Amino acid sequence: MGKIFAVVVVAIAIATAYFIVGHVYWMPEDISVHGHVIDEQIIETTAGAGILFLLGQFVLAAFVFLYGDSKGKRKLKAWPGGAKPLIWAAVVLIGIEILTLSFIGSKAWGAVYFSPVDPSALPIDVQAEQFAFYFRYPGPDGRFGGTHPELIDEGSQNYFGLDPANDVAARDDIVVASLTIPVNKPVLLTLHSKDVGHSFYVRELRIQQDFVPGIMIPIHFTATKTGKYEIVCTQLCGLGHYNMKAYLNVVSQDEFDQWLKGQSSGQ
Amino acid sequence: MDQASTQKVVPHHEPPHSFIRKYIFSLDHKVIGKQYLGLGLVAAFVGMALSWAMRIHLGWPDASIPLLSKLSSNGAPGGVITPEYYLSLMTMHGTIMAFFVLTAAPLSGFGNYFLPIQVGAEDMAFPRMNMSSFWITFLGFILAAATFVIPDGPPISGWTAYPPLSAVGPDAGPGQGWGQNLWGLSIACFTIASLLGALNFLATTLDMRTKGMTLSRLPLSVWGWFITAALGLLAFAVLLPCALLLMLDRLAGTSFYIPGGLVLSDKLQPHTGGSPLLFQHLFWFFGHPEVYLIILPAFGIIGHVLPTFIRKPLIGGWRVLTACMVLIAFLSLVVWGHHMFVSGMSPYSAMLFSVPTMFITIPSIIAMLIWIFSLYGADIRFSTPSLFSLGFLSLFVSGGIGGFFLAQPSIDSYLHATYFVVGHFHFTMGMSAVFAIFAGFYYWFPKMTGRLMNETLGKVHFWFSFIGMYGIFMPMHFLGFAGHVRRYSALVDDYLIPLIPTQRFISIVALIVGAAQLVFFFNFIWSYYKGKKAADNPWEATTLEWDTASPPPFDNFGGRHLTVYHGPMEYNVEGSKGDYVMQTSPEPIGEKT
Amino acid sequence: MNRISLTMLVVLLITAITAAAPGSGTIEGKVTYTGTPAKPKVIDMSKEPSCAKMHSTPATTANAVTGPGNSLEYVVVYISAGATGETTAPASAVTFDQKGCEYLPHVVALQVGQELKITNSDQTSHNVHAIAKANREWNKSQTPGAAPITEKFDKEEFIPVKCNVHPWMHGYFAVLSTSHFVVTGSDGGYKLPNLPPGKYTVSAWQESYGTQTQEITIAAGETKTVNFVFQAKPY
Amino acid sequence: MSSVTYPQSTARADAVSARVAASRSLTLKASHTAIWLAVCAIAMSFAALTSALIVRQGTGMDWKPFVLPPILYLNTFLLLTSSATLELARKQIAGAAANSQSETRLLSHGGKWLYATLGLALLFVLGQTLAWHNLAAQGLFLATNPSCSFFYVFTALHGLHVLGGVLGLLYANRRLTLGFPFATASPLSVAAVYWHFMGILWVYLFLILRIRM
Repeated sequence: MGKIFAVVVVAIAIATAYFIVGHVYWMPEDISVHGHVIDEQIIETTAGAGILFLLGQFVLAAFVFLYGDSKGKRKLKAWPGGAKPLIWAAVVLIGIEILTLSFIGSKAWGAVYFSPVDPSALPIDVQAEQFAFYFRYPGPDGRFGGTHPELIDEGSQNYFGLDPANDVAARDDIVVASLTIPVNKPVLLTLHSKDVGHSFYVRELRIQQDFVPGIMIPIHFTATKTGKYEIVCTQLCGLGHYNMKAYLNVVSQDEFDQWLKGQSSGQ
Repeated sequence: MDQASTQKVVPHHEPPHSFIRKYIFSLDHKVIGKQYLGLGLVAAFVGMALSWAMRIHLGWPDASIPLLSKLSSNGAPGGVITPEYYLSLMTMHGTIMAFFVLTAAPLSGFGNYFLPIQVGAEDMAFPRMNMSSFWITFLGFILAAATFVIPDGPPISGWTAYPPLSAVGPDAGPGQGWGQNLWGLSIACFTIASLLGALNFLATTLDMRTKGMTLSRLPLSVWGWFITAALGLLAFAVLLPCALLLMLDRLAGTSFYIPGGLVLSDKLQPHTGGSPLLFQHLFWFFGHPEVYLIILPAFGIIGHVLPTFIRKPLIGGWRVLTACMVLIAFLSLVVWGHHMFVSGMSPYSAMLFSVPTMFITIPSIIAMLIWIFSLYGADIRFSTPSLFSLGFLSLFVSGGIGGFFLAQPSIDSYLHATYFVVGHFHFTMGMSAVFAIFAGFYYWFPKMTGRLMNETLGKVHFWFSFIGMYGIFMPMHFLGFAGHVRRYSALVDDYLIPLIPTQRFISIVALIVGAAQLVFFFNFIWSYYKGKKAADNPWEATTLEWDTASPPPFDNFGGRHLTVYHGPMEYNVEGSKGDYVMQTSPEPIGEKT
Repeated sequence: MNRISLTMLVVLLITAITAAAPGSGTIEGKVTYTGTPAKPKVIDMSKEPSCAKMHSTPATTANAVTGPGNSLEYVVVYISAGATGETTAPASAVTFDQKGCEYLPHVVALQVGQELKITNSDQTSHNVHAIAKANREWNKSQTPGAAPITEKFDKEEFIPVKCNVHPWMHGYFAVLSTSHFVVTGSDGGYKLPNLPPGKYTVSAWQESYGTQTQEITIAAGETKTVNFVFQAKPY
Repeated sequence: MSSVTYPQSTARADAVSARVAASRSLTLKASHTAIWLAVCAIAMSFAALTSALIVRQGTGMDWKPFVLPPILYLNTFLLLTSSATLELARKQIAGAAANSQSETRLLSHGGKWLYATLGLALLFVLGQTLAWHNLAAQGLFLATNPSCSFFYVFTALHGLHVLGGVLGLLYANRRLTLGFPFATASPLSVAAVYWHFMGILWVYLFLILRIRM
């Protein structure tokens, strides 16, 4: 029985390692300026934790294999050295691993959250609601209109509660259901929610940030690769959670200007 | 003095005679323990059935489950699960499993039955309080189950019930009306019962120990329950006000958690200024320790069961493992923020919460090393309980590894709310705890019933479960790396559609594992009536529960007053004739702890 | 009173009633607007590709649908007072379809107690959320190919209906106690036939512009024209 | 099947009576432990609530302070006095218990102070409800403003705990009416731990509210 157990455990450990190392399932290519730091962090952690995982499973398997049922014939041996070496091993090795990971990790974290916002960043207002994202560009006047929750009327596509009748700045605001941004240009999103908690998750950007009702949360990033990507909600927000998504179109500066012109004429 | 007046002050009630007193409103900790285990088994079956429904839906989205259409014509018209009903199933799966199975069974179930016996007491310190704990818990379970029969159906806001989704009522979606109210009441009941239970456990361990049962001679299982009770006392004490404020927001129109200017279902909500993050902080202050309320009794049980089957004391005796448990319990109170890395909490506090979270791995890994290296030079006996203990070791290693990733904010910002998290916590607080429960169940069944469980069926059950768990939850880690978001009732995103076959694979394994659990149910029922008669000490163990009849008499030791001379792990002691020394045997040996 | 005179009385009554039928009047007219209505906004359905590709020309908002000659579509015209002797709802069900992530029709009118049959012709799940105040509010999901949802309403009310999964989907259930109602078509025209002679209040309801009423008396067999003109707002 | 034979009923009766003293002191020891642990748990709950108050006041822009009803000062005085009277009761009863070997009813000593304590407790609860009426008269209700919400939640929860303490005192009272040796001062000492905590807890809550208004 012990031998079977050992073999099974080893087989499972190796299979797992194959799936991870072979990237059978893996992250999509990173398209952000900050993302590579996170990727390196994940690689390092995978290496460190992976070794611990294999060691743990292999040693367990080895002991179960060696010291299986002897029907009481074998003379028992005590682990030489007792607990101290184990404790020290854990404290020193894991301590070192933890500290390095925390150190590199906080650098990666800082790269995302503590980097200053480029003043020329393109401001976009993002509203999450059950169950869609809506994006608002300031329009030609470069100013966002004020929002009034009581004016929200989805029947007429007034998702933000703008007041074009009295608020000139609101008239040329561009409201769309997919996020279009120019490549290699800093973007500043202001996240706010219309109803419940949501989250803004783009795998390729290595960004996940909750929308918290009642709070405006700014995030900024720069996309480095044109293409069409998916924005999905990762915070349980109700029955349509699984279908709460939008597309992120990263386009060249010219295409972006074209698109913007088209939109503002459409408004 | 005459006995009648004596009884007035004898706290430890007489053997009951009426059926009701014996089996229903019993004050006997053994009956109450069995009641908890029974409730746990029923709840486990319900929770498992819910997960089957979810797995079927994830693997085959338009499959029809006729039974469900009978249960809820709105939730599953024609047996096809609607998105909101999937979330209802998910919410109740989490609630029932986390509270009524994983917290109730190992702590309240085994703890009630064996803690008093293992410390040599004739009952818990407060039998009446003990009884009320169980019946309040039972009421809580009934309330949770009731959500399935009310028109709205169960809530859809997950077991974490984040406001505003959980706080604004039906405008947030189906199930957010009375479903969420009943859910709140259910949690309140469970919390109160757990607080009373914790008091009982702590007082019993501290004050009801028999002669010679010093703290250094307590079995590790008792340490597990004791530390858990202490932790629970602090954690549940915070959950109660947290839930109270939520219910006030729902029912009394206050604005503790709900900010102003929210528009749901085209209605401007009449609230101002509340803070959803406040709820998250309060909830996770309880919610993270809850994970350890589940896993620490498992640590204790494994620490108690393993030595019996390797015929060796654990390395470092009781001290090291207990110290690890204390450290883990303490650290678990200061790391709640790691559930909120991407929640809009200050990125500085994210870094602050990350470090202690990483440090929890140290005591956890020490415990694992203690267990694994105790196998060195051992003589492992492969009966079902020991197989489940070894399975626990393997599963907990695999689960713990995921912690390294999720403890780091930068990595969490990619893996947060993906299936990686689902796989991680199912390995750690889910399956590890379940394996410990099974280890304990197979180990103590002879003591509780006087009969042995069938070994062959037990081994079948183990192998299907063990391989199955990896088949279910390891792929979830992989899905996490692919960015597969959790809590999705259907996969509609372009990048998720290619992952449907993997989900289908997981579903198939899950159904097989589920079937394997039926083997356990059968083995349980069959052995209960037809199983081989068990001796008083079938495993040749040392602790007090093996020092009395199987099942133990009403006052546990038939009027004997035990005196304890040794620690709980005296196996293969030099100079002793047998290969183990009972705690109560006066045989003098070098006390090694 | 003897039996003969009784039978005669019955005969007289019957003839009177049958005589009234051909002589019943009709109210007809056209609903138009003045001023500048809001420009219909293009609906971005990119989040639901299966619906987006069902529209050769992108769908637009329907809260103020105009036609040639300033006509207004989706205006509910009904007899709000004066109509007599109609309580029983027709047995026939009114249908309301979800197609291309749009409600067909945008406004559906039905009588109190009449059955409403809701179908989903899309490849995606919708949830039908009737945000009623006088009636019971309900919210039901409908997966692709699921059986129709059937509902009834027991009070008069203009009920906004929406799909939370596709926030742009917005429509109305116009639940009326009268059996004399009609929803204007693309030409803004309407016709309320079979009205017994009498004095009536005719009401016209438009989701963005509100309700207008007019008094009118019609004699037997008479057909009168009642036009409604709404003041349109650009925003 | 049992390897241990169960004692005969008569033997058991003796065994039980022999265990009386031991069991009683055991349970009282356990009760002391339990009451202190309960105090910790309750303190934890109110710590959570007060931190919630601080966070809520800090995050929301809608916090409107109001003048605390002056009767609260009187209530505070009542509750603290009740702690004092309870101590007087305990002193006399403990003294009586120490040197009473007869069937004396311990309650006859210092019972009046115990009743005084109960009376003050009920007056306190009444006073708290008067404070609520006072606020309601100003149009301040549970949901009017977060400040009111927290006021009502604090006072209501604390009031419930005080009523729980009243039940505890009544139980101790009943035990004291038993004759020696079953009557002891100990249940009262257990109740007292909780009772003094109720006083301290109220002072803490009152200060928090005072500072935050």
